[in-house]
Amino acid sequence: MEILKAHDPYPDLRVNIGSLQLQNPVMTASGTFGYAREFENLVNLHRLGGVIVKGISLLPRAGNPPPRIVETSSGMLNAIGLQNVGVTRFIKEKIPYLRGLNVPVVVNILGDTIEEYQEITKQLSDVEGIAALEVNISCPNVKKGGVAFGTVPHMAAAVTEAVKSVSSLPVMVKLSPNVSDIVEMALSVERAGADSLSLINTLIGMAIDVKTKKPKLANVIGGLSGPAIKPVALRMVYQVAQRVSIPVIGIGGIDNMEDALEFLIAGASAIQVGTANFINPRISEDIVDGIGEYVKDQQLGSVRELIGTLEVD
Amino acid sequence: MEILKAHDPYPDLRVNIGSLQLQNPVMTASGTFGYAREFENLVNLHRLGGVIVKGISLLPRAGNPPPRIVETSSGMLNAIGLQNVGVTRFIKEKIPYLRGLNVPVVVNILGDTIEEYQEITKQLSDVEGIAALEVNISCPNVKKGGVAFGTVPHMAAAVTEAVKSVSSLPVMVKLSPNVSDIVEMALSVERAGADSLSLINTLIGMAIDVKTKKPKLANVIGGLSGPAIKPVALRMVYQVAQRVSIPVIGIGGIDNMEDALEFLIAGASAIQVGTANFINPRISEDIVDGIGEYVKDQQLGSVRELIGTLEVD
Amino acid sequence: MSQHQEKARIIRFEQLSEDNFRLTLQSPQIAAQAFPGQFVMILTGKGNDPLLRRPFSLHQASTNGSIQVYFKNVGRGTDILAHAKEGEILDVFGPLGRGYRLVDEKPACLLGGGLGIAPLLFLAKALAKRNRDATSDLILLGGRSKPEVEPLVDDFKQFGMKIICATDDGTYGEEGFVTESLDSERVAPGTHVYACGPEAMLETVHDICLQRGFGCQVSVESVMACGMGACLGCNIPASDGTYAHVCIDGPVFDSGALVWKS
Amino acid sequence: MSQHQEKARIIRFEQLSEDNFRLTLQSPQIAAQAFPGQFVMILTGKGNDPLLRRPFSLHQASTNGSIQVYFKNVGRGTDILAHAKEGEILDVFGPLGRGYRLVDEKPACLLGGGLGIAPLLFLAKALAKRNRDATSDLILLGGRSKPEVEPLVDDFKQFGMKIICATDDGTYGEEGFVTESLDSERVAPGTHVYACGPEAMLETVHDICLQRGFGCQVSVESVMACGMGACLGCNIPASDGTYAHVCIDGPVFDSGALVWKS
Ligand SMILES: Cc1cc2nc3c(=O)[nH]c(=O)nc-3n(C[C@H](O)[C@H](O)[C@H](O)COP(=O)(O)OP(=O)(O)OC[C@H]3O[C@@H](n4cnc5c(N)ncnc54)[C@H](O)[C@@H]3O)c2cc1C
Ligand SMILES: Cc1cc2nc3c(=O)[nH]c(=O)nc-3n(C[C@H](O)[C@H](O)[C@H](O)COP(=O)(O)OP(=O)(O)OC[C@H]3O[C@@H](n4cnc5c(N)ncnc54)[C@H](O)[C@@H]3O)c2cc1C
Ligand SMILES: Cc1cc2nc3c(=O)[nH]c(=O)nc-3n(C[C@H](O)[C@H](O)[C@H](O)COP(=O)(O)O)c2cc1C
Ligand SMILES: Cc1cc2nc3c(=O)[nH]c(=O)nc-3n(C[C@H](O)[C@H](O)[C@H](O)COP(=O)(O)O)c2cc1C
Ligand code: FES
Ligand code: FES
Repeated sequence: MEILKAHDPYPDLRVNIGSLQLQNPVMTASGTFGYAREFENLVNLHRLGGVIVKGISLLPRAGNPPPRIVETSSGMLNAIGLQNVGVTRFIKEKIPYLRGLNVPVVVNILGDTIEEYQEITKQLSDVEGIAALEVNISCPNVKKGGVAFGTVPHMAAAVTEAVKSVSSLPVMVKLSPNVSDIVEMALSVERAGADSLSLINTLIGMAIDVKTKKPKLANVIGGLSGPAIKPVALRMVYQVAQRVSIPVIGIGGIDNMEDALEFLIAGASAIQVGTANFINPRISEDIVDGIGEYVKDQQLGSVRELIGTLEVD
Repeated sequence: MEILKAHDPYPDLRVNIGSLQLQNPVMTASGTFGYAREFENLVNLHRLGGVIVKGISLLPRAGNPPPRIVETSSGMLNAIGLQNVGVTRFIKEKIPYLRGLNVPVVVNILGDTIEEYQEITKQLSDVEGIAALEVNISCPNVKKGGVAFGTVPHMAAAVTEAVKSVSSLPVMVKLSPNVSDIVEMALSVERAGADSLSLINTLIGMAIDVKTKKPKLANVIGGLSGPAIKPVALRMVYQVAQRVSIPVIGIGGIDNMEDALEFLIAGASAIQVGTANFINPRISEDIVDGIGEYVKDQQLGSVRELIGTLEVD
Repeated sequence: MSQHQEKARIIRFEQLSEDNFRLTLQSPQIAAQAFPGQFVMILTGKGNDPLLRRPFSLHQASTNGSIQVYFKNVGRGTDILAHAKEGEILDVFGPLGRGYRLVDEKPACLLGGGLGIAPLLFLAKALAKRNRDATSDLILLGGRSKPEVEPLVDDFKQFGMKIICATDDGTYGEEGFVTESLDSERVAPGTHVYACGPEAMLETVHDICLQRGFGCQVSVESVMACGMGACLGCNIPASDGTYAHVCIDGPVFDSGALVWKS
Repeated sequence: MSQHQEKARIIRFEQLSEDNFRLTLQSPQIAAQAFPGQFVMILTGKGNDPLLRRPFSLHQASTNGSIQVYFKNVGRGTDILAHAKEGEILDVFGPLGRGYRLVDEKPACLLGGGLGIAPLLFLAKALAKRNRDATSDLILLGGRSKPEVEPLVDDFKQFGMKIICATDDGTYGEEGFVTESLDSERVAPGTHVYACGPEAMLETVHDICLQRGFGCQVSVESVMACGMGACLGCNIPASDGTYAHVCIDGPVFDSGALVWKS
């Protein structure tokens, strides 16, 4: 039933991220939707444009000690510490369920070294049921003294090349917003062969408990997400979309249909919903519905007609 | 009466920003408090730790066309475009009133070229009633193709040196948060001779009107301020305060007494209240009162005992 | 002229139509200083959503220490106010801006469209108090439909001026735009017009006044962060090539001082 | 076990003491699935302040389709709920987490401190429905002062179990900590303890149970963003050296499965 609906010719919500075809532009962001199954009772997963799973590393990671999250004004900080089951268990335990979903599954990967990124890519490349890889480059490069791959253009390019060289899966590189020049990062990664770009990951932030004089996160600093960061995300998506020729996926503070439209108008070919999944698990589905209504109301031939239509005087 | 109160030995709220002595750590941020006079009916200006006036350029600037502001989730974007009366009229029209205030007046300056920064500094240096300069380096360098002084360490250092070389006023350099490495910026500016650092200026953001498909700001992009950005500001202040030896002034989303304490605990010697002045004009005074109560309750010898007391396990 | 920040108690809550509301606030310091055409900044919510205050014209200011605002529920801030209760406290500051200049020697025409009617009640009261010839004065009230106009008419009657109402859909008063009356012989020669309403309406008013040689003051809107000249966010192009700021140079301007789109 | 997201109408609003409130919600889908010790996530506000949902234990879930939450006004979210009105709609999802395992063959001791009393009413009801020997069952309710305990006692009486109350200040029941009773002969040998309350109390409960050889389940708290295992934000150290997640592995744990501070 639902699948039929999704293939209804009208409203036409299909978008392409390079070779990756989505039935609609609404995906769920890594780390905010678990391995999708967590949401199966509350969301009709088959209606989504795509699912990006929690970041996977080569070996399992326990993550940071608690507290890992703290609410801020219109946002939240997280320092999960990339807790995950590791690629082997991921393939064994999570993929079978994900394969049963009728939507593209994108696997978010991370590593401390280029070799790790490469190794995990190899292990995922032959697995059936993976539509694409999303490369999280916001991790510190342990070999380079902990400077994040995501803040130095040539390091980001190196990770991208390494991943591309060992896989034929479409590669989406996820950019960190904690940089002086997001366009430079984007261009560097594009030149290195990325098939698409997703942005933004979280801004780095912090909060202090004035009663105890301790950081509110055990890890001291964490990633800021939610509506608070939407203006920064939208600006970066707009700047990048104007300069690259590969598709851009918008992420950051998307909370409702209008937010999603803002990103499409700014030039994103698709969007990812993150923190909002916690607040309203049904939000991604609601946004799909909302965009559908909008496309009908505006009598657009397809949602693709919206992409990059910002009018600047 | 009020002045007496401020000099009450207890609670001792005095802080030093290098040679600049403040009766308390609460200042008002540039561009959010006009030239102070705007608030005289609503605030007892004499109670403030200091007043930073709207950014002044060499020549008057008309600023950007409307709309210049837009509200966002727990924040606002502004693209005022640095509208100001220029240094000559500032000295003539604004300084006489400011001189009458019993609080240090810090003049925020900006320019498109190093020469402009230098020239305006010269003109302000002999004016009586100016306690310090705050150098806004978030402006695009017109000679270097519009790259902001505030995002390239050696350019920020060059501005700092140029200003320092023509004035004996204390120089506070105001850092932009739109950088990959705030510590590198801070260290560069410190080495160039800055007497103190203030941070953060606004994050660059954007908003789109989905009905008209136009940017909500005539200038397309603008500066994000308010509670939304507090976690980012606090993180940067903490990182910088740990690495520099000059005083740090914390700015960004400070909305109440607890926010102010967070910044002091993170290592700021003083704070500036920005956007919150619009929401509650009396907020700076309220924060002074609040910190006073806190210092009493905690039986601290002085507010200075709080600075940089964050306990990290 | 001085401003005050007050914790104002809601002493009366009125729902005048589905979307339009009127609050009466106990706000003696603001009331004592207020002048027609000025406005106040109201903190609508408790937390950070919405973050900024909202500007509202003074619909009334009374010597008994109360002020009124008349508003339409159009978004988050006004929705919170539309659900306020008598007895609750609102944080308000004002009075702000430059109000209407009273031109005693000319017949007055008060022209309000939709929510633009808000400041005119206070203005009518102020004009009625002046020692002047009011025989040719006229009040023109317009709106899209009956609920935008009808609930306010009684309040205007007390001043004895002639009132003409018009609605776009003809459900109350005459059918059509209220500006049509301005362009008719109903308005005495040499009249001075005090207008408030949507931008398109004000532009028509300006054009008609220019043609007929009427003096014309308009109250305009803009987004505002501070309401008091500090943020410089509320600029509009002025006819002298500079920017005016709605919150301190306005919200009332001589219509000739502004740049009109077409 | 399935979860549901419902628009739940507030059918009863009770203020049980100055700070403590109880809401009864029409939430048939959640009620039908709920088990004692599980919780729900409630959206407290309309806008973004506060941003995240708040977790609340199920105080009751009824076959008539209603659920109850019992809460204390401690901050922004609970303050909004404390000002809710009957008839209003709340967005709620659940039931979430693992509740109490019912150990039918042992005497039960339900021990709640402060707001930790919340889940025990539902638990008492569930235990009362089982076909088991309840003669040695015991309910221990503690709090700082009378208003934290007294308003709930009547509800517990219906199950016929023995109830002992204690308050820190002696204003209701015995003076002292409720855990003192646990460490006395009032509790039958071989009892299984079901506890909920502040961390320090639970630690004491764990210690006593260890000493006396009682089985012990505790319901713990942690900050939560999602409540359903997606964000991984609610971890606590487990005794096997890994992290457990309060929202899916708990909130109820065998006390031995957790790491206690001292
Ligand atoms: C000087 C001045 C006096 C005013 N007097 C009155 C009055 O007496 N009665 C009254 O009902 N309104 C008045 N307004 C408009 C009023 O301030 C806005 O309706 C209000 O700010 C909307 O807030 P909101 O949170 O409900 O809407 P939001 O959620 O912020 O926005 C909802 C919609 O309203 C529009 N909007 C937001 N702010 C304004 C604004 N300032 N002007 C016009 N549209 C806006 C938005 O574009 C959006 O489409 C006045 C505005 C100014 C500048
Ligand atoms: C599984 C679970 C079940 C719960 N059941 C109940 C219940 O039945 N009744 C009840 O009253 N409370 C219960 N709580 C606690 C409740 O969720 C918090 O009191 C609530 O989230 C506070 O929200 P607030 O916005 O009012 O406070 P905030 O403004 O967010 O914070 C105010 C103060 O409360 C503290 N606080 C915030 N969140 C929590 C939390 N999750 N746990 C403990 N302290 C917190 C903060 O540190 C702060 O000091 C439960 C928590 C969990 C995890
Ligand atoms: C709890 C949490 C965990 C996250 N984990 C990951 C992750 O594993 N990999 C990743 O690339 N991004 C991760 N993110 C970032 C999100 O995918 C997203 O980029 C970010 O939250 C901004 O979007 P939002 O504002 O909609 O949440 C995480 C975010 C949150 C809140
Ligand atoms: C309307 C507006 C105008 C501003 N103008 C200036 C300015 O002229 N010079 C400057 O250095 N910073 C300016 N700022 C930045 C503030 O001083 C401050 O750094 C920033 O707003 C962050 O603080 P906040 O979150 O408390 O507002 C302006 C901010 C706002 C909101
Ligand atoms: S609203 Fe701030 S200057 Fe007018
Ligand atoms: S609260 Fe999100 S995983 Fe437990």
